[in-house]
Amino acid sequence: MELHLLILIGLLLIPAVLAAFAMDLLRAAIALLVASLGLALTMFNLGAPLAGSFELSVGVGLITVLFVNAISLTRLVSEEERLERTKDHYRRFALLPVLVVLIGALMYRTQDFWAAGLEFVKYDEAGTVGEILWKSRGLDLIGQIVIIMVGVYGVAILFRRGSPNG
Amino acid sequence: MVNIFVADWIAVIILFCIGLYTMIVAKNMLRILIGFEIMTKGVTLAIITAGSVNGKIVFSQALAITVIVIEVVFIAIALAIVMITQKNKRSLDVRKLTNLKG
Amino acid sequence: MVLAFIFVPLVGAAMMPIMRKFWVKGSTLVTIAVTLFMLTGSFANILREINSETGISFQKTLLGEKFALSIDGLSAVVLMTIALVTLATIIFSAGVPIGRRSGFNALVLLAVTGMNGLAMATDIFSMYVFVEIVSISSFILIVYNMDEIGTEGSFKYMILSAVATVFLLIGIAALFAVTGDVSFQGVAAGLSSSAPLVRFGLGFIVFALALKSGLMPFHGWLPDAYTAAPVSVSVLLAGVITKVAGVYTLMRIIVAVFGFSESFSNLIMILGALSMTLAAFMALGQGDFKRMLAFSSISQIGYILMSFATGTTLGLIGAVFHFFNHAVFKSLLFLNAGATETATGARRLEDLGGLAAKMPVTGITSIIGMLSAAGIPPLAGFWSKILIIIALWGSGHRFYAGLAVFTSLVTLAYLLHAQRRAFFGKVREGLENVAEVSPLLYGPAVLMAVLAVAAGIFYPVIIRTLNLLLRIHLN
Amino acid sequence: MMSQIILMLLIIIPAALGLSLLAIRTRAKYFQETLGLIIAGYLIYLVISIWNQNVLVNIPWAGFGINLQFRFYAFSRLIAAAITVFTLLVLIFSFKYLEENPRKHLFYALIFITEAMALGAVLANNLVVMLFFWESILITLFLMISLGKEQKAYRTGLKALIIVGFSDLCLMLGIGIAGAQAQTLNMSFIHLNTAGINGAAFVLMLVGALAKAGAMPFHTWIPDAAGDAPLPFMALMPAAVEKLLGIYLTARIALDFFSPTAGMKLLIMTVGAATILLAVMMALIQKDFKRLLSYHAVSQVGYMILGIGTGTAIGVVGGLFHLLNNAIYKTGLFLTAGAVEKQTGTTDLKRLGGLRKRMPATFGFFIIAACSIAGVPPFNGFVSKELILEATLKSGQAVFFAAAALGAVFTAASFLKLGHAVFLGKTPLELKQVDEAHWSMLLPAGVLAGSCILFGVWHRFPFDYLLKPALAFSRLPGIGGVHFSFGFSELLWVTVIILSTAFFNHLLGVKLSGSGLGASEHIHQAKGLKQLYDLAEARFFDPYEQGKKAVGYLAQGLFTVDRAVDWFFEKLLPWLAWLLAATRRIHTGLFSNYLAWSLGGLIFILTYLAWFSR
Repeated sequence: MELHLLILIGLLLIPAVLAAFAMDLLRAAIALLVASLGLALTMFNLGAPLAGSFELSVGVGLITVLFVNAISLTRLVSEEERLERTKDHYRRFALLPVLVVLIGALMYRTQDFWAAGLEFVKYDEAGTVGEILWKSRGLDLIGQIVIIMVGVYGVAILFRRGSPNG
Repeated sequence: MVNIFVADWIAVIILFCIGLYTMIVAKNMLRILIGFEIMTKGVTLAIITAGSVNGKIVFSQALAITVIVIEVVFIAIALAIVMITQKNKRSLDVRKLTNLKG
Repeated sequence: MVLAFIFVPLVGAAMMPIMRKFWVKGSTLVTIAVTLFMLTGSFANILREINSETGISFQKTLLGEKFALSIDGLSAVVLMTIALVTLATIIFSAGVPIGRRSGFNALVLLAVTGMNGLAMATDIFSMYVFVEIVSISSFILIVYNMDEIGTEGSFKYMILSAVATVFLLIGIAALFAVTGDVSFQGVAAGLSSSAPLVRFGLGFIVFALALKSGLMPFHGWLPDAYTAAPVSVSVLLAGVITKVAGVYTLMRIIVAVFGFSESFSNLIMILGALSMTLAAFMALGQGDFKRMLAFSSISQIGYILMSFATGTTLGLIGAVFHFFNHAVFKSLLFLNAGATETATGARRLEDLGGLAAKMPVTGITSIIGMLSAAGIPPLAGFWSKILIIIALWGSGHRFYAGLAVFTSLVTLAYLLHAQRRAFFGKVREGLENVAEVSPLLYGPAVLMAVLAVAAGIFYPVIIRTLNLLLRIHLN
Repeated sequence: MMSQIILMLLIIIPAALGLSLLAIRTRAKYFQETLGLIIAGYLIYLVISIWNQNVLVNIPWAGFGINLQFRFYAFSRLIAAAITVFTLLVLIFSFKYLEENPRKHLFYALIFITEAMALGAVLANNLVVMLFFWESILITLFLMISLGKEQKAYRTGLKALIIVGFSDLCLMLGIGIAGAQAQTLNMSFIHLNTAGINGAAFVLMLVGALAKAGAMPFHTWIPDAAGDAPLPFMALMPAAVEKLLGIYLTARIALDFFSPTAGMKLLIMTVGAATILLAVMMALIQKDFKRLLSYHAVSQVGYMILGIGTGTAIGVVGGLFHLLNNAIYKTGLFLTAGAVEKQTGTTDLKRLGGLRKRMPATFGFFIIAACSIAGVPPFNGFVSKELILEATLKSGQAVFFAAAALGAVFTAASFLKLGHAVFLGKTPLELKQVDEAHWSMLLPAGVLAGSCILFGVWHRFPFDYLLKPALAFSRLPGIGGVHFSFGFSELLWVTVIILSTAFFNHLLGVKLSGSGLGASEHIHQAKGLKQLYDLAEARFFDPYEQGKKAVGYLAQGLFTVDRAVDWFFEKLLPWLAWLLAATRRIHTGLFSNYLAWSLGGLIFILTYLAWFSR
């Protein structure tokens, strides 16, 4: 097994675990950023540079900005709540054995599948991502436009000024 | 023999489990969203892996890009709803979201 | 024509910010115009589907491969239902105070865009995209009043449906990995059912769509979301959104991609029977009008999916007929719940009473809705329910048929109970000054009640139409 | 072609009239009454105008074998004619009776809708079409009961709705099975045996039919409705229309659709005998005119079921004749009760008495109808009861003969008591000013009383022109040979014994208690029986406590059978409430809870697909 593969997977999984279990939300957000980085690198490794760079800009950039904003906007008011939170912090590990057992059972059940391995197929596609998006995934483009409209309207509505019923 | 795709699929499964686990045990609404983010990472990876397994990597990139756009919009709206909750209840604890029950 | 179903509401939604600047009242008129256009368009579609001689009239778009959309009989029925319920919602919402009405209309139109796209989509990934559009707009609509329960219901819905969409995507990815395509035909052609990835894919997709449609172990979000939503939104949500995003999508994916298999049928039967029976009992114990209706929705979804899972001609017709009927009578009941809530300010059944005397139109329409929901002849609900029962019996699921009969008794019980608490008996103290709501609020309810009665009386026409519409799915 | 249109008009006209009466609210005096009278009379004319034809209508409808099929033949024409006639009579009666009722237009409308649905159910030749009309009657039933006195009537209506609704669901299920087994829904072509799953269909359909007729244990709403519902409803529905429909379907099921085995016949006969005895025992001790009659309405059904259950020509002819006779004299009795109630304002036997002089015509009609139900020769009730007794005797089941004879004794005794208490004896002070009822109320009762004599003395006419052609479908041997003659056979002596027992019992009762009302008190208070009666009567207070105190298994049995349905509901409700509370508790509102359920569901789905599929 190649070393860089392990490193990439590790770069994806370890920050993810950190993001899940980190005490501080800000640290969790940063860990998520690192996981996004790992994902982007894995994508490059799989031969998907465009999606990788998109993930890099959006996942690493935009989403982290949104999260850090939200965290900093909400953490100021909840001082006593933070005390409370530290108090039962370790309760989140309570169900961990269940998780491990479930993953184990899943792996065990599907071991034949994993052992068989998957064949690597050579790329034989014509065209670039842009061409494909435009030519055969036009509906997805419209969908993206619609969903961005939903997002814009939604943010405009949810942060509207004045009374909710005004 | 464990090759790159198998490793990726296993990573997807582990990411899913971590994400779900976080969404179940977390008390802070933001951490639930982080759990969702972890799952989305897994999904994006799964699509790309699927594409490279059957040789349609370019096609799968187109799909992945759409997924990432939708994910961003989702997170933006979700964070807006979280902020409204914060404004209404001065708290982000999901255990306090129990007005509707029974 | 096909593209119009996506672009007309989209353009309507895009016009809303402009309308807000120049002509605020016009935004509702524009929305109604868009809905009416869709209604006539879907009628035209149905007529064409009936008259098409081949029986296979996949109607491709002009732009061919680029926008892979099509309308067949099933989509035509769904499109009509969407237009109908949206019309009722918009007219109703014009009568209640809503902050920034143009924005509300825009979001409704965007949700409608998503639903229309879903009804016409021909590949599983587009389905995912449209499901997300519908879901995200409905989160915003639920939290529209920005009150405490609104955020709560919306958050629960949001997170559970996020889980659902993630699982839908992983299912799609698994199918994509095996077949190398995401269009219905491509996936169906490349499917070899023995591959473990396909089984996992099926499992994940069924899970995701069961979660979206609120079947029994996955139903936690549904009553909360329905209860928390503003009155006009809950009509849309209960009438079409969950049905289209969950039930219809599941039906379409099974019909177009997987086909019926023994194990799948049994699985859906178990889940459907579970939700049908348990949700009916839970509805029996509810004190909140809207919450009771929400549990009733879960129960009815159980009926639809069980009928569908028989995989027979009659079962499919019963499922689609009940789909339509349920949209009609459930939106009617939610309209009534909204009207009583607007008029009295109370939503718990024990705070209501004797409203039939004070609000005659609402009282009568709600009786029609309840009787249709309970399956009393000659209303529409009776026919679809008896079709379902016959289909279940005929396909050998006799235990489930008995269960369905039993549940219809429980349904009658809880609906009568609610009806009696809210509308019959003596007028409750404090409600003496309640008056009938404005025509904008009861108009849609009257429309829906007329539809429920008409569909019951002209049942033979409808069932023959459905038979013609669905013939390409029937073997 | 014309006759087919007439057949459709028979259903369409009353339905349209009913619906338009619902819509029209005119102040014009007697407008609705006149219109109703004309239409009701016209319907009778329509039936007679196609009397001798066999009409078949078959309109393609919903597909899947569900067509609008109607059939007018000897049996359905008999029942249809009876329905139209009784509707007219009750309508005439209710003009005066409901004069001051603010909701009378609703009642008229419902009467006509009921008539339309009843005619549809009788004439239908397709099981699903029949079910459609059959179930619609349920709604009008509920609404008509609810028109009575405020809250209690609503509760009774709901009870009737649930009980009858349950039996209708059984019928629906039975029809589903029968249709699937016979591969057709056309009622002309369904002929099944009763083996295996067919047996279930038979029993389920029978439950539906018998419950409509009011047999045990589905009768409990009828006595309650007697107290709460408007009286014309009682005279129309439980006394006439529902019996006609229920026995019509029972006869079709037992004689046409299925060929029941001996065991099944025994089951039907047991239901019949139990209905006769238990209901008549309850009737004997009632202290209310209408309530007493309503228990008899249940009890008399038992004779018809018993007659049909024998499966012999004599029994079936007797049962059907009893159906007609019962509709005649029971409606007549209810109408006299209505006249008494209208004039005196009460139906409580304790407050009535001595009306013989005040209301002579009513008294006369009562005497004729009561003699008829008690089986006094030569009235019609005597003829049909004799036939049924003969059939049970010939079937070799002495138990059923004994039950029928005992039932006859109690019937006669209870009507001696009733007549004594209402019309004889001393007149209470407040009844001194009572006048005879209005002629429009007396006319229907008079017509019915006249028919009692007519059908008794000239029983050959209904035998030859109504019953024997009607029963041609059953293919029973010896239908044509059934005849009856007044003569000194041993069965006449049975009747003499029955009547004299009842009479001496009555004398004994009067002597013991000193009044006509108390004539049944010695039975009521008899050792062992008293507890039975107390239990059965005490259901309004607390059924379980009474049940616990019950002495002896018999008492328990009677009580449980009488109130089985009620008991079921009352016992079930706390459990249900507990269950509902529990389900509400597990919906804590915690979102992680819901997510965990969902994941449990996911694991179930995956496990199912991975391990159990294919």
